[in-house]
Amino acid sequence: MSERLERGLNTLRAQIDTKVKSYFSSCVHCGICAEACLFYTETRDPRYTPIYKTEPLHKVWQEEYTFWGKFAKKLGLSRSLTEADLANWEELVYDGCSMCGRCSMVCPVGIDVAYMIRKVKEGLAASDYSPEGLVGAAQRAVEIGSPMGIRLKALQAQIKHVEADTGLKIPMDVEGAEYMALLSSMEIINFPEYIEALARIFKQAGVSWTLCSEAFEATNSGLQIGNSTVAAQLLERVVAGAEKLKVKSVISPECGHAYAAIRWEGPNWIGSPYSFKVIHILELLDELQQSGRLKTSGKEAARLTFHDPCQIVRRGGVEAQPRRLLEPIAENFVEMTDHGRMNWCCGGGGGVSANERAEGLKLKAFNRKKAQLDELNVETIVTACANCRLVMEEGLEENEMDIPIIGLSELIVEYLVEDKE
Amino acid sequence: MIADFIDGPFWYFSLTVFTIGIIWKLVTIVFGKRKADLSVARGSGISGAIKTIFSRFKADKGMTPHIRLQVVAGYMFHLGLFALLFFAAPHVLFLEENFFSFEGMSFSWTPMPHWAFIIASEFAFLGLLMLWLHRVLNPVSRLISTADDHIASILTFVVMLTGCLALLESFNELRLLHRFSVELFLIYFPFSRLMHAFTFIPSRAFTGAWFGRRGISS
Amino acid sequence: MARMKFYCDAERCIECNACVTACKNENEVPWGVNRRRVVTINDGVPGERSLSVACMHCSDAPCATVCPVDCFYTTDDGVVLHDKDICIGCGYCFYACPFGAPQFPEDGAFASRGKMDKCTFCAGGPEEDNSADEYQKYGSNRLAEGKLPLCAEMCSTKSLLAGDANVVADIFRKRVVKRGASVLNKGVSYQNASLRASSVGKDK
Amino acid sequence: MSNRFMSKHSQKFTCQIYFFLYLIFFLCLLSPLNVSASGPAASKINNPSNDLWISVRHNTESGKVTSQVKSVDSTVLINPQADRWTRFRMTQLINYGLFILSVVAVVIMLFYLFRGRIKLEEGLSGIMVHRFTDYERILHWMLAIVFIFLAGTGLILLFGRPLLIPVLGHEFFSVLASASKEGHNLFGPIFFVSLLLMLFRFVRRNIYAKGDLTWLLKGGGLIGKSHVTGGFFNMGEKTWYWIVILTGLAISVSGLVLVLPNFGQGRVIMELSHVVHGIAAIILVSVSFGHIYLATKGTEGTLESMKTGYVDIKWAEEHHDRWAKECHDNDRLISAEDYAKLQGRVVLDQNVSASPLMEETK
Repeated sequence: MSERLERGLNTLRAQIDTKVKSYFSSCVHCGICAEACLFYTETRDPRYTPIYKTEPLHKVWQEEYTFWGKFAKKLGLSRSLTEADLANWEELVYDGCSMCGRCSMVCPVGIDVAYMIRKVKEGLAASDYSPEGLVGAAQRAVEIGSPMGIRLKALQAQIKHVEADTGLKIPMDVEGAEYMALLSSMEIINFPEYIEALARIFKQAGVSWTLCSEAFEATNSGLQIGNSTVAAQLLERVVAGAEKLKVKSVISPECGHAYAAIRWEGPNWIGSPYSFKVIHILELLDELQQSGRLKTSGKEAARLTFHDPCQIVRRGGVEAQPRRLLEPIAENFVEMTDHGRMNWCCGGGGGVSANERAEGLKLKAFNRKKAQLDELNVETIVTACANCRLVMEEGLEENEMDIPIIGLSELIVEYLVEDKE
Repeated sequence: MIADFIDGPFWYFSLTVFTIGIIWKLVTIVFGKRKADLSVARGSGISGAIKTIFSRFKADKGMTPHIRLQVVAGYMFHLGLFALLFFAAPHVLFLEENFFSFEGMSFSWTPMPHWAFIIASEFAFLGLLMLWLHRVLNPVSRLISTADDHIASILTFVVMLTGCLALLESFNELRLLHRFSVELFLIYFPFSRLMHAFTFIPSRAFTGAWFGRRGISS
Repeated sequence: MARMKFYCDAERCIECNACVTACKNENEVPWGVNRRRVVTINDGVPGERSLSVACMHCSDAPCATVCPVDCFYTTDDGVVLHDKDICIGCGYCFYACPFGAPQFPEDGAFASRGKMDKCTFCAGGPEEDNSADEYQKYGSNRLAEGKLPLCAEMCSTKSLLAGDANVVADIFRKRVVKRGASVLNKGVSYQNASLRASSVGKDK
Repeated sequence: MSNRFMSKHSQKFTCQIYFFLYLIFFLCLLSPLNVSASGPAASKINNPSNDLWISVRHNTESGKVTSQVKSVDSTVLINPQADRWTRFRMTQLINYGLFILSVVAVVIMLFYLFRGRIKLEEGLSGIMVHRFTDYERILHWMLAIVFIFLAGTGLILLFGRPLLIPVLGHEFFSVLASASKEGHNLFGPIFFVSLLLMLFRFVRRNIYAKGDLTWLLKGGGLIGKSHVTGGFFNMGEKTWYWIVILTGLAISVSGLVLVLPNFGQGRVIMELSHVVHGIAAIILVSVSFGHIYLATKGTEGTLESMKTGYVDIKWAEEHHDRWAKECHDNDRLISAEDYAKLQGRVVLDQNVSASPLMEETK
């Protein structure tokens, strides 16, 4: 057995905890999770069945922890994992899964399939079976500090523009500020409006905030590729930055997996709780609105819907906030058929969008979202994840659908009541 | 001679294997090592766990149209089987004699009337047949099913079939056949997917707790 | 070789149902099973007739013909018996018998017919004579003890006769000879009022 | 003149009609199930008690019959049907049944020997069309499995005495028979349910349409090489469907009458139900031989439709040309590669072997 495969198997072995044991001994292979997975429903290819994507881990579990598995292994009857299998599953796991976790919501025996696919990714990544796109992104993130290779200069340039537009100072490295905002590189490059939105809202609400020159990048390629050490390494920077500036809390931006990484996974990677709070921008805006510090006037007339980013809503728990925020500013807001915790993924999550090889499959999977939109015929889509936003823009363009997509914060800013001085 | 073996030693052997197997599996799962989640919880894990243990009995509304067959057949089979197992007159008698009788006094409960017994078994058979055929014919479940799944289904079917063949309760050979198949079933149980009958509770609890901490109703 | 037969003399049967009771008592038959029954025609009307019916122990028994597991056998005394260890309670004998002799203990729905039970001419079953096992399955075995079926022994009017066909036939022949006249030309008999009424008009 | 000729002609015609009516009437009298065969025989010497017994014998007595024993039919002194039923079962059902089944089996064997497997003229193309949904296939196989089980147990009960007892002996056979009876009774209702589901699911596609007749005239392509036309289902399949439904319903209903003795139905009803049950079962079983042969060994590429739900387009063109045309028109054709994907097979142009799991399932 090659050393590469060895590495993969060892990592997979290390991944098996009691949850995995319980899950695998509960699975009756009913195939219900397939119907919850947009990669299956759009391709009808059974190999995209969620639980099937965990097969490498299942195989290891079988040989290590089950009677028949050990038995067969002793007699040399069982066929252990090969590199071919790993290569095969690389395609299934990285291209054919956006980690949206919809399968975990429907499993009758309560298996958290996404949780296990995440573990499979660890194994594949350890044995270097991961798409170039993600590997490159991870390297850039480690070396340059951002998966898209954005350096501080680029950010500063964007900030200049924003300051010019708004006439507001964007605080940078302000020690003792209450909040430290993070950005995703996509926002820096594609949607600087987000920075503007933050500036104006916080100015209005009188929130003391800052950016950090050493830790402005929120995204975490380590999570996407499934390598906890890289993930931890990237997260350390955020923690260091936050502790250096002695901020009370860190604001996770409009980016799905960043929230998962910083809010939920982070402490477990670095092995200790934070000294600061982590709050999602929507949570913060909601708090401000509840406390009356964020006032809006007027309503958006356009018929609009909200696309729930999987990592923020289904697996992040920020479900009520966006709706509360939209309520005062959206005149005719409509929900998709499956919304909230059961919403369908855009198709580009979990690193799929960073993986050129998956382009075709991603667009195919987008048909699910397209179908949802078609039955609503909305004029605007609001969302809270830069990645979802990009992926959907791409998909809509591909299908010649002309529906503008806007981040929730930006929408709020449009109706923000600002007292001019 | 073979009869004595099936009624005597083999029965106790299978019962021991079954009991120890189940307990061992559950202990390793429930008391096994689990890393504590260091992130700040938004909601309570316990309540989430409890909630999910029950919430997963109902299929999600959006999903139901796509999985109607599995849901309907699944419920038919499981409910039918439980009714048979615990409320069929011969079974109640058997349980009373073998498990709930301590010196002198014995404990038992009212069995189903014969017709209910029959209807329950009709449902169980219908459901199990449908589920197994779905497993074989549906590309998804055909792909993901392992030998274990098929053995488990067929073994369960055999147990039920021999049971219904012995329905006249007058031929010892048929009773022994039923009992023997049950014993095989018991021995196979802890080493197979049949364990889901027990492990579905911890599985749901784990997932429920995970979502509960994050303030998500799953 | 003797050939056992029942004969019930309808001119004598007074529907006292003693035979039914005797049978139930002697053989401890389960509930819902009636090995013997008394049937009355035109009850209360002049000319009424009663008849005690059970298994006729046919010489060529249709029940034995149709039985899918072939559990019937005829003893040397010409008594038709069946083996409950072989019977599967399918009910075919019940369809085949013109007299409705085969009975099934029915405990509820879905053909939960137990094993068939019928009159054994008080001759038990294939088990060893008068063994507990035989009694529990088929009731008493009086024939082995040299006694006739209790129903016939009990009959107060000697209307129900049991025994060797030749003997029974002789007894009945004598009776007919005695009262036969009474039936044909309006002689004295307990029912000739009705007969006179019906036959007078015809003769004229 | 011509006029008179006409009337003569018509008279002759009416006579023929009457003759036929009489014939039918007599046939009814002769049929084994006919109840009122012969009336009470008139006795020379007037003997009321004699008349009484004659009328009792034929269940035609005027007076009412009573008994202290209250149970089904306890007041029926003599049931003349019983004898007829016995004769039917022993001399007709068993003998003719055995004969018919063996003849059908032999005929099919001979057909296979001489005609051989019906190959597709152009062979399989690998291009597939979707034909049956999962649900439809599940229904089919459920009905099939239950039917085979019921047929087996039923035939054991019917032919066991002449065929099996000599081999197995009374004790063992009675164990087998008891198991068969209980199994038969328990699976009967399942057959009924799946039959009803089958009826509702497929009835629309099985209504005879024009074009079916030509299929019949061409002998369904079994005889000769002539090309036959057919829609989604061709004439033969439709006929099989209706045989299944009709005989199946007859079997189910009569079976329920027999299996539920506790609704006070008398012996006569049960005997009649048994007759219906037997005849219908023999028909269904013997025809099913043909269906099973044709669907598996008999014709190339047919079994696929019930295994995976897809059929080869060439197969469709040869057996269901009109349906095949539809598929072409609404381009429902699926390339071999996509088909492999749909079946969860790794498409081989990726340089990876099959997964461990897929080998296990093979």
